[in-house]
Amino acid sequence: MHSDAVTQHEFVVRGNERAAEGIWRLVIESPVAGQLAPGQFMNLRVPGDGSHILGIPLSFKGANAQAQTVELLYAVVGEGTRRLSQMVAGQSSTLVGPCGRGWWLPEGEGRALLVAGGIGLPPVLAAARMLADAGIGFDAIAGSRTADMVLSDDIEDLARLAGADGRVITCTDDGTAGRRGFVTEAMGELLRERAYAQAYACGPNVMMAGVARLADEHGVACQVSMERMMGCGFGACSCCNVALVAGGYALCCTDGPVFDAREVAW
Amino acid sequence: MHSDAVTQHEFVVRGNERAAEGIWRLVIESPVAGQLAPGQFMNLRVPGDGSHILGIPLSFKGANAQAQTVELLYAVVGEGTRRLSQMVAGQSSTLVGPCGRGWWLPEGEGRALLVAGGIGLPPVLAAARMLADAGIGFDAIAGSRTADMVLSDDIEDLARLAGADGRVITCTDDGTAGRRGFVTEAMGELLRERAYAQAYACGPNVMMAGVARLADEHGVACQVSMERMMGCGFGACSCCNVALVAGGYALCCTDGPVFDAREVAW
Amino acid sequence: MVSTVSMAVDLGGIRMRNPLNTASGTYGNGVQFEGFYDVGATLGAITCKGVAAVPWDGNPAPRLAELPGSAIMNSVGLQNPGVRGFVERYGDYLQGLRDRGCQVICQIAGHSLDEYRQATELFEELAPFASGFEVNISCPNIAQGGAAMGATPEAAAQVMSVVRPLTARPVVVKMAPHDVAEIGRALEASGADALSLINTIPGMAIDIRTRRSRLARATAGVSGPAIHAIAVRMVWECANAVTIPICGIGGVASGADAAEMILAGATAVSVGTANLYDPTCVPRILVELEEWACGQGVSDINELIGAFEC
Amino acid sequence: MVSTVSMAVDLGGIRMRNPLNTASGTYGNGVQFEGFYDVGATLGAITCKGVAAVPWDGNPAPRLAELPGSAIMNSVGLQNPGVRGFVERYGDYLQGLRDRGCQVICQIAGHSLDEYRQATELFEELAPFASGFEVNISCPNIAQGGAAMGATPEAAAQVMSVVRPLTARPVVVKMAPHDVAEIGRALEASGADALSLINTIPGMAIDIRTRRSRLARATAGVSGPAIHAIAVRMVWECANAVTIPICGIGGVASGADAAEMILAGATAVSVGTANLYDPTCVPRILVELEEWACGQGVSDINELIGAFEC
Repeated sequence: MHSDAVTQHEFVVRGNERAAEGIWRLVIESPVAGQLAPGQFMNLRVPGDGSHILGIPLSFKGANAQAQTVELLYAVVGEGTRRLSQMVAGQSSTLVGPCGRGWWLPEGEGRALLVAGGIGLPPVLAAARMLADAGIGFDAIAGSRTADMVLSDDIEDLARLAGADGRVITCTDDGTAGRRGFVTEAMGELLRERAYAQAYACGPNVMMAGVARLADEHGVACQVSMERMMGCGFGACSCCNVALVAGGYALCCTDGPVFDAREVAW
Repeated sequence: MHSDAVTQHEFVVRGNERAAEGIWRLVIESPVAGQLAPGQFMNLRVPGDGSHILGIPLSFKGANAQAQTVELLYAVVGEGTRRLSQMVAGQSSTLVGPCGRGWWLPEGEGRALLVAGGIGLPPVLAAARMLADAGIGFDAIAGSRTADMVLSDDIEDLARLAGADGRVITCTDDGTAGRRGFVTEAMGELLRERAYAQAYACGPNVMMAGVARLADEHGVACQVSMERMMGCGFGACSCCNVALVAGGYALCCTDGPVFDAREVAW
Repeated sequence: MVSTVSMAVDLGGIRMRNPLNTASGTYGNGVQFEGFYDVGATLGAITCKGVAAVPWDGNPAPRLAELPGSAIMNSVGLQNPGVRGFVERYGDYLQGLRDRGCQVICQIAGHSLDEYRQATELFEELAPFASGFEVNISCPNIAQGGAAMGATPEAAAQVMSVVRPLTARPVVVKMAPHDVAEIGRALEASGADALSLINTIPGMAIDIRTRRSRLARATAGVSGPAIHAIAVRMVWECANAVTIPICGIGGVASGADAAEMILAGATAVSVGTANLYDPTCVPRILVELEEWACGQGVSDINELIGAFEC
Repeated sequence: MVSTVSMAVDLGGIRMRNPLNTASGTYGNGVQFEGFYDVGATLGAITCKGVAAVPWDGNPAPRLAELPGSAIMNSVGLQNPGVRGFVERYGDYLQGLRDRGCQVICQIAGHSLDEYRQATELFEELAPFASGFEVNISCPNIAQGGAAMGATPEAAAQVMSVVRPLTARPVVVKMAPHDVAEIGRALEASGADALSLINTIPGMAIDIRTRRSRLARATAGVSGPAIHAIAVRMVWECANAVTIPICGIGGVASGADAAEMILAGATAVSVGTANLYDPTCVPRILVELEEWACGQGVSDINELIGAFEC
């Protein structure tokens, strides 16, 4: 058998509740919990409707190897996630994982800067835990469109992991919670105030492109977690391509989902 | 609007439990309850799985216009009925009905003979109630493959409706309950012992063909309730054809499901 | 709902109050749906079941199979009472639909050029209620004629050369799901006023226990949501090849499905299989289609025909 | 499970321990599935992703759309590292599969006759591990070449006339979903050892808000359970037209689906899209297929090839 091969696991739903406007919090029990690295994802199969055949690829917020539990957050955007939101505690299905290449620690010395947009927060929280465990200080920015969509509990977790020295800024596009404006504005300020060795970002493509540009202007290395429609999640179909600066394409599911922002053709 | 037009109704599941081996009892609450004539059917839509698009056409055992409830029995034979068996009390969907032409009262004077095979029992019970309400005496035969599949409660209802003067014979192909043998054997005996004005039959095609032949040999008029795969249930697609002795085809959903056995090309 | 968008379209001379039509063979002759909604007040047009000069029995049972992939297969084979029987049974009802603003398209079936001629002559004589005709040269379920009559540009043009001179009313041709650009051009050249596509796609469903077809015939026509994307592509290919209007057919079950057909180049859209499993879908689809058109900021839905950008 | 039925089949000289193969482009090059089951010990054969003489980037994103009707659409466009890169990366692994009894079919892609020639020559030189080749003349997702190379009997035969003389190993040709009888006969006549069908069916999925395709290309290939019945019919049509063996492809997700293909005339059966959404399906399908063959009371599954009765 291939050493780092993706495999299939059973999972049982332990919790599945609304976390914010259009966003749900899913807790599953599955053997995959012991195998996940921060920034990796899994492809969940939602049972019941044979007319929608693809799985739901989701990154995770945290995993507990002892309890064999994984916490995920997802936005209800289509038929698949709508049906996922209807799964109840005790229901079981299968998932494929652990998938892809996750976050890596900063190469250089110094603080890290985390930037999350909307439903990009869960993988950023996984990065925060990775950094905290490695004793690397970080500041963080969490943006949402509006107050109803702010994942307050998760931002509190982020603050806890950032510690006393870490700054965590919440902002909304419409100013209904935290600062008014895009994450890139807050990011610009932090970059002027503090030095960073590495930035970590996950969010809408346009946001990540902006974050990548800013980081690059300040000479800060930047990792981005990309999202794509996926057929399989493990490199079988080549459908989730990401255009590269060097030309050609990488596959989001196996070469990513985390990429060095400088390699991505935005 | 067309006077006797089929229409769509909401229904709510009030009960849905196993009644015998592979057979389930479904009780729904729906406005259709006040419109059903004995022997008619309805086409139930089972929600959830877009990969199986057709409804489930089911005849009914009884309807209560006051309570707006309808009692149905169905065999779990395919994906559609399997999903129907998973619907729980409180769940709602839509149905199309009342569909088709049901049983009619005997033209001549005299007793009626009812013959049911397996899941053919529910419409036969509807006929029994029709006859009892009209003060027409009847005897009945209910056959099953084996004891596990005998719908005891429903056969008791049949006996109650048949009254003191009515004979109700249960038989199984393997003799594990009631008499051993096919319904046609018991039918032959009754035809020799008593005179009948009309026979009513529902069951597997081969059984109904045998019943029709026997009735014909004894000069007894016979009504049969036919089963076909159906696309719509109300005459839109012409998929549920029944071959006629006169040549050509009738549609099971609108010309039937109840036919004069002598008109059917078995 | 009061519309802010003009929904009227012209399908080759058949002036429809809105783009919604019904696929022949999935809608009876309309009256079957009167219990679900007011047919004459709702549809832009109805396309009746295919009718031949003389009655046809159609194929033996079973004629239907459900497929696991969001589809069904049928092999009805144009069971019909012949033009005279059709007019006797449905003429008054269909005239009523027309009186209420719903166009009536009568479908012409035949096994041979001569049968197409006879049927067309009878319709001309007996069916004043017909707004126009649809010539079915693509039924996959009849032994002779049927799909064979529309298999090549030459054969298709031949049928038109017989039917065209016999009527001044608009003639739509129902096309099979292959070579739609080439055959569409031949049909336009031979005088078709409009094209409707696609007919069902031939398929097979085998009972692996008995090793026989699950239907009475070896092959039958696949329809339903499963074929929608294929149908939209064929409508687009055909629309790029002809100048006459197209009626898009294939797995339409929502306003979005109908909108795709229109963007791909369809002037009208027929609802087919969805009528069987969701008989109240037409009014819903109409509302959804109108809302989409409004959302697109046009004043006339004709602005959206073929508006697909690539 | 110990089989009482001989499951071995011969796909035009490619001797498979059982009829199960994989559809090119849905199975990576096998290694991606090693975490799910022992590929080399399970499959009769694997068909690798299409490879050209030189690396291809493939099409821009998005390359994938999910359709509501039990199907997906893709426009990958044969992204591949070229024969040299392919052999470097996967040669050892694929040789390992062969050593363990799983046949390895390498797929040849090209934009022109010359590119097919170059790719075949490189494979001949660099790929001793290849049990045989599949020539892809039906990719719907590349600008030049691709499906065009297999659009007519003449074009298809031309590709064979270039590839055939270059290798003594078995050559399978991957066919497009149209005119399969006619093109199949032309391919047999021009030396094909076997045929595989069907490739995806071109379709369109339009974002009705933006009026643009949901994929980067206007059209893309539809696959999944939705197309199974259509594929079975085409396999049957082709099997009735040729004497060389056929590999049936199209929406196979169960042993019953595979059994239908075999009854329709397929010697081997490829699992495609199901590998993506149900990556452990192949071993299950194999067990189901074997149980069915046992239940049919045959001692050799070859007795069931083309055993459809009508």
